[in-house]
Amino acid sequence: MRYSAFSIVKNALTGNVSWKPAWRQPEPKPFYDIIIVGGGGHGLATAYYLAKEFGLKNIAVLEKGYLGSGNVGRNTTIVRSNYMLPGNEPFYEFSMKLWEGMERELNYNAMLSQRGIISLFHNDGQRDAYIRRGNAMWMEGVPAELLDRATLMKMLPFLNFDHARFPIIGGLLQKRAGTARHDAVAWGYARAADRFGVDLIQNCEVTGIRRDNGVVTGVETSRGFIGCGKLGLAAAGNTSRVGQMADLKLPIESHVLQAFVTEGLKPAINHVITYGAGHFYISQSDKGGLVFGAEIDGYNSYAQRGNLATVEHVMEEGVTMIPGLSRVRVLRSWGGVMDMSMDGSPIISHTPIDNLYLNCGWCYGGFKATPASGFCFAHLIAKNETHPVARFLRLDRFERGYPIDEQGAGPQPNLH
Amino acid sequence: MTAYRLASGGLVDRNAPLDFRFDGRNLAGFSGDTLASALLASDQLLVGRSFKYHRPRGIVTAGPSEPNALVTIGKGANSDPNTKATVAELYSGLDARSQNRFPSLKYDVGAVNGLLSPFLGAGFYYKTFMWPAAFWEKVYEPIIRKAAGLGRAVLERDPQSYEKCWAHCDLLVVGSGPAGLMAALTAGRAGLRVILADEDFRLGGSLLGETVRIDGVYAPDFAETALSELRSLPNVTMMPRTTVFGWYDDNVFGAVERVQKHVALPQAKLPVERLWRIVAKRALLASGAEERPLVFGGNDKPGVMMVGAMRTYANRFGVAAGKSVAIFTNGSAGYRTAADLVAHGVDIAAIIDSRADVSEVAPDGVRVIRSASVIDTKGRQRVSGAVVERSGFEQTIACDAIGMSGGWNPVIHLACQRGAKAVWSEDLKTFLAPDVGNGLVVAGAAAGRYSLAGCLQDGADKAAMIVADLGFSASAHTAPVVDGEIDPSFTALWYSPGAKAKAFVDFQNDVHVKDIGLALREGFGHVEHAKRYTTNGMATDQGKLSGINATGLLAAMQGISPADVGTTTFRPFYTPVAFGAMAGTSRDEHAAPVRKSPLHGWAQRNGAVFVDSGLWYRPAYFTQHGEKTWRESADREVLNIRENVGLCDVSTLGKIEIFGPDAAEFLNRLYCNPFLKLPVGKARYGLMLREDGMVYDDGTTSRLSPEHFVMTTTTALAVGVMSHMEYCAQVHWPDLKVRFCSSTDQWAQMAIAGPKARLVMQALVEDDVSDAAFPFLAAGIVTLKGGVKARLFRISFSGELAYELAVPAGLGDAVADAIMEEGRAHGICAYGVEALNVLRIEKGHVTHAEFDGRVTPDDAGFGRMVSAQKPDFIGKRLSTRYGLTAADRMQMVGLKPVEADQHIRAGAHLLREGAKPSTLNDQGYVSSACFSPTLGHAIALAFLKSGRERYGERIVVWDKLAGAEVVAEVCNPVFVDPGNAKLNS
Amino acid sequence: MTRTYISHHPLDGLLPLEPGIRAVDHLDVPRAVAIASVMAMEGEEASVTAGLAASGDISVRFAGPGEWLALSRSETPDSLERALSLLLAETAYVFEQSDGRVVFRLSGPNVRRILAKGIATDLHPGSFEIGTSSNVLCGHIGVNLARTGENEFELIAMRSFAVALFDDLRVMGREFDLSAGFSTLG
Amino acid sequence: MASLIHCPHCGIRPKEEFSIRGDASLVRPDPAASDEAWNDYVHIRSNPRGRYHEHWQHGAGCRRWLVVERDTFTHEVFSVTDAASVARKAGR
Repeated sequence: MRYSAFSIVKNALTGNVSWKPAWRQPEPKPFYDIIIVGGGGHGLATAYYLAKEFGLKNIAVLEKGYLGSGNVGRNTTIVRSNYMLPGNEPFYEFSMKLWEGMERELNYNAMLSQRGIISLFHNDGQRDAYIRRGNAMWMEGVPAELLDRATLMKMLPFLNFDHARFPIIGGLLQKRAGTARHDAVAWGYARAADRFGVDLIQNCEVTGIRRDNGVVTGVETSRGFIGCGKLGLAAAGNTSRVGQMADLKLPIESHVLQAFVTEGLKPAINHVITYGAGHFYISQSDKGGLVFGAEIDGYNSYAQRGNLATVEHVMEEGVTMIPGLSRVRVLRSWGGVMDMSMDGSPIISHTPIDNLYLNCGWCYGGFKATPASGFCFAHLIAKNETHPVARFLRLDRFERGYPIDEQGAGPQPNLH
Repeated sequence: MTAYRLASGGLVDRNAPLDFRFDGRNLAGFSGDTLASALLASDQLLVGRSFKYHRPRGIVTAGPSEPNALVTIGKGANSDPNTKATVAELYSGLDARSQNRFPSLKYDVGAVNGLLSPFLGAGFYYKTFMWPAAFWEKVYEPIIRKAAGLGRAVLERDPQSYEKCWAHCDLLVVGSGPAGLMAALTAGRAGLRVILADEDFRLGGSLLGETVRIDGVYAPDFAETALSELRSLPNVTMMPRTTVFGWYDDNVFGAVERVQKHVALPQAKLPVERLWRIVAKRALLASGAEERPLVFGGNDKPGVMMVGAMRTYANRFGVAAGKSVAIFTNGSAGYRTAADLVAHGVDIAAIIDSRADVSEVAPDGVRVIRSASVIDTKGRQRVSGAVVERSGFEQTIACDAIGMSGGWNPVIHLACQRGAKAVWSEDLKTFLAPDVGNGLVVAGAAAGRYSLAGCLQDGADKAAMIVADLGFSASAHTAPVVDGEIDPSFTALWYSPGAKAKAFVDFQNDVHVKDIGLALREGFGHVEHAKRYTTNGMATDQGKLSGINATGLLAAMQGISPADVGTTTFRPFYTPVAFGAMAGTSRDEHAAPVRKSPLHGWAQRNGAVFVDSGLWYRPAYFTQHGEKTWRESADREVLNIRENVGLCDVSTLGKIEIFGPDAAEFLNRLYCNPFLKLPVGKARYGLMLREDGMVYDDGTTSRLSPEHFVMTTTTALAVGVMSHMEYCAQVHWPDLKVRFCSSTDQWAQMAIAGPKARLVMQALVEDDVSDAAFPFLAAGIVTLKGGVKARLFRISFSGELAYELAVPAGLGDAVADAIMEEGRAHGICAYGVEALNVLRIEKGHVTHAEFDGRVTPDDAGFGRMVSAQKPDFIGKRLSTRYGLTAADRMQMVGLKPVEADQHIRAGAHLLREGAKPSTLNDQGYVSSACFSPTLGHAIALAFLKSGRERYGERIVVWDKLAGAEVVAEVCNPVFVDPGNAKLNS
Repeated sequence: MTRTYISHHPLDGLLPLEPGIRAVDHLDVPRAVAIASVMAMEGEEASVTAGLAASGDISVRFAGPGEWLALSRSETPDSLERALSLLLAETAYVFEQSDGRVVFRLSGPNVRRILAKGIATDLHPGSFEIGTSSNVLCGHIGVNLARTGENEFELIAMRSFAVALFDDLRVMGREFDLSAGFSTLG
Repeated sequence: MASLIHCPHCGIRPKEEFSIRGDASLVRPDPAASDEAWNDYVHIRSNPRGRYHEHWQHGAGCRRWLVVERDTFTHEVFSVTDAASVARKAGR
């Protein structure tokens, strides 16, 4: 059923009883040409593009829980392409462009809202780094603007200009950045993939990867063995566990990142704003909740919950950046398990096993990458060759000495 | 009039009237009221508007699960939006305003959404607003955003203060109702350190609204007796107004104490809220049970209320919810409330019972309609009747309030915050907390023990177990005897069929039964999908009332057990917590501690303008008379140092003392260049790599004796380097005999640089500091004239003849003053980090602007420093990776504009002349840039692909952000004194 | 020319030179305490512990395994360093830190409640006995904390943090009208 | 674990006093070890869901590096040991 204003009116007048399921609930078939492990945003997008862009059929997505139950359903919904390094920026800009056409393509409103991201800086060194980054964006054709303090005082008068421990001296603005309704992205891709015949199989946990003569022949699952011609892993925080089933050696640690939402408030903050003297960032959703977060908790964890010290630290930074947040009440905190890579950048790559493909290392920034991740991973699986914008995101870049280290923090995941 | 204050009764102090305002109206209540009870007593039934349809809403509960009665309390920067009137303690002068309405609560234009509701069903927005593309952000989204949210955040600086505190106890009891009180008493009497926390301003929990007798006394009096005993125990701490919002690892609980939220004028010396981190050996969750709403047509009108809330308002606050009350129940609770209301003189219009077999006895003369349900309610902004259906026959019962009771849900939120899944109990028709280990034990109604006697007993028993577990002994006790209790049973009723109006599940978010059905129909039947698709349970009450009914409905609609549907995930916070409380005193200038150099005072006296540098403040430049810009000051300072001499505070650089017979070996492994044979009395520049071969930090290290070195680090990485060294020593090489001690704070360290530096130094120092006696890279202990021992180093960041002098920090000010005095004749000036930065760029010296974590020693021109001989050092092996040695790596070069008056900015990128800007064509970037007063034009350090082969090439410095393109010549990065003549003079 | 250099305390100008009104809870700041870091050589931890214990009027604070701060109110920085170097020759490295550290003494009936606003460690007398010392975090600032009496604690902070810690302690103590002044004992 | 660590030298302390550096089961290879061994040491992580050894430094306390043995899913801590003593036992 195609969604439109007409379909809404028509259904409303007939009691809304004719809406059809957004996707089928198929039983797994014995064999698929391609299986994608992980029914989150990236896995669903991969399946969609495999079918839509590369015309492939007989595809399944296996999800151990419900669709979108991983990080696509618990993030801070930010979409941006303001990266500095040539290994990243073209990829994220490709993603940004896909975002801009995604909703009509999927016939699903994911409420992409290009309200702009402002990254604040607080000293000359940070300013220089942001200038470098802004110019790197322009090199890729991505508009960026440097805002001075006076401009910020007009645009964001609620920031702490008078009593800041670390004064705000300016900011880098990417106007096309913004937010999207995270669950809807997963649902939109799921529905669109389903319409192309992709089997979305929920409650189907992969427990083993069967190999024969060095190639993958299928997966053991909680719903039995399912054979496949090619296998793509898009398991985010569980990448290491799934990878281990194929003896992959991975540069990944799983870390917990907390995020928060406040009670619903009348709109007051129109941009995504990031704090340069810490990791805090905030935006306001279309429902009115202020959505915010900061750094990872710092230790390896598979628990989707965080610690109080980090919660306090995040809110200290919040009040320091925007003093008027002091009386805003925080409704809920949650934790997602991040697949932190050793350089803070993602991996879309071949593996040592010919028909096994890997998509991981999204750290705390996987949401914005969803469309490009799916597209490039589909490209890799379908054509067995890397998409040009993802050509640096190789698994072997670490041993070859080509890290993509935006933070310059080195091979220690909790510093990225 | 509907609701009113009863003539007598309740725990409010009728001798202490309090004035307050609601939407500009002056009203009055009593001390002991909540805002909700006072509003109700003033017959203010309409208190808010719902989120989506702007429906008129009234008070539903008497506690923290309230979905409707949200108001903004306070004015301007003191306003608290979305405050639940049901937990807001009334105080004189309280000023409350309703929310989400325009122009007024009574006439709200947003209510038109209700008419459009068929089009605005669950998830409607995902299906539309996509055409035309530009319309979402320009038209649709602004409309949606305008409708967003409930209260308004003013985003002004909060004038009040907050703080944080730690507490430790053997047993934390959460909740001071019957179970909690008995637990605290049992543990307190046994000598445990007990904390009893309750979100209410008055301790006693449900006992405060009870009418039964316990051990022969009225329940509230029983509570008071227990509380006074607890108050007399020195090992028991009582924490009223304290909400335990989170259970974290290792039995640490987060709690917020509302210290001064109930006063009009807070005292300055106390915070308004205080965050507690409670470290509890054990905890007992006695949070009681929440009454479950019934889902029936028209169940959201003002005047429809939980029967338990009606009972609380009557018994505890002396307020009747209506004059003629209809009660819709599926269990005994409705009868208990009916009895209490009748005792208070309230008329019961009818009891509508969904069950056929009923053992409860209604009060005399009250009509009971069995096997019946309410299918609609009459009235607009207050309820005027209930439409009751029984066996296909409808009748309207006139009433001015409807009490509803759908049974009980134990409040298990905290117990399920750490991953435990709630377990369905078929017996109790509700979800219970599973066993979550002995750190947290659930007791009383929170554990499904609904009878008062059961709660009292359970609290005492479970505390006694904990007492014994912790090695204390509990004294024997007999359980209190309860008179007149009723059996708290009910029959689950997820949905009252035949609704003739919307039957709401989530009141605040306007989710009704059909929305849940639609979600299921569209494939969003998983409880998490249903929540996310319909927004059920996502409002400020986080589904405290709606969650269980959504689960029940999803189960009923699919013909499965609620056990197979489960609940959504419980996460902190149990109730919302203000940013302010979580931030405590760490805000504004106190967001991070300030570190002050021992020369801070000296710098201030000399006109310094400071800049923050990590936690430190450092002088950026020193203003002299007539200077209007930082450039004027910095240029003067630079020229003066090149020509005369200057003094700079370098105390903030990290200093680490290294002791031990293996100190030299340790440094040799730590640095990429050799240190084993550094002679005593010598300093050496050292480059420290990360294990991946990239530069980590640099600095000089001096050997003061065979087994004693002192290392300097950059200001930024002082803490990190120390930690890295400890890691290497303790984890990699525990066999090395070496000890470290940070001495950053011990020394006031000063750089004295410039051609006349020696003249100044010699005037102060007894020892010979001539080039022969104290050449470049000399290091040692000297004596200042007057007898002070100091450390002296012949090192230079500026490229000039320079010394660094370190004296005990307390003497720093005095020594710096003396240097300025001795230097006056030689034209000395104080200089700051701006001048220092220019001086080092002129000399081609690097900082973290160059060493940004992606740079190898060779990239920065230090390739030859890296020892090929040493068998091992941190970073050696991975330095040889292909990518780190590739010929096209970016290498550090100098840049000077071809036209001398042109400006270069750090962060600009580099392009070949004529090349089109693109990521592929990007040749590198400018890491540092300045105007060189020495040379009279701009200079820059940059990283350029294969840069060292490209000296003399013209390159475009591309700064699109500034709209600037400058042609520059690539050159050697050392602009001043490449032969080091000045350095060695 | 021979010069005399006058030493400054980091709280000079923030605290009155003359003692003012002393509340029941008081923050006392001695102007000069001789302090040295003592680091045991490999295998000498026990003998250093014993040596320090026998040293008479030198107070010893635990900093880490084999590492201590030694304090003296009677010795000068130089004499303390000399005394320790003699006492611990061949068993420990001694580094004089008197200018690098600042001592704060808190006393009064509410000190535990004041310290609980910054320090996570359980200071119940049963858990943190008189004579106990340890490095802890007070708010965001690292200090060495010692219990010197039932209701008396000493905090030793790095000099650069002294003003920040002083500000924090004042805020922590305002509920109890904490007074503060330089030590009258020196 | 995420709230409190029982430091073997200082007692029970809050997380805020510590910094964390990752997998403690990795041992820095011999200088002569293979490229693969070195790459594995610096870049490859077993990242188990379950029992795990992790390096924590008690930076605001005794400044010792500790090996915290814990569960990455339940956050239960099994042991906390001084890293140098672990290293010595392992013959480093």
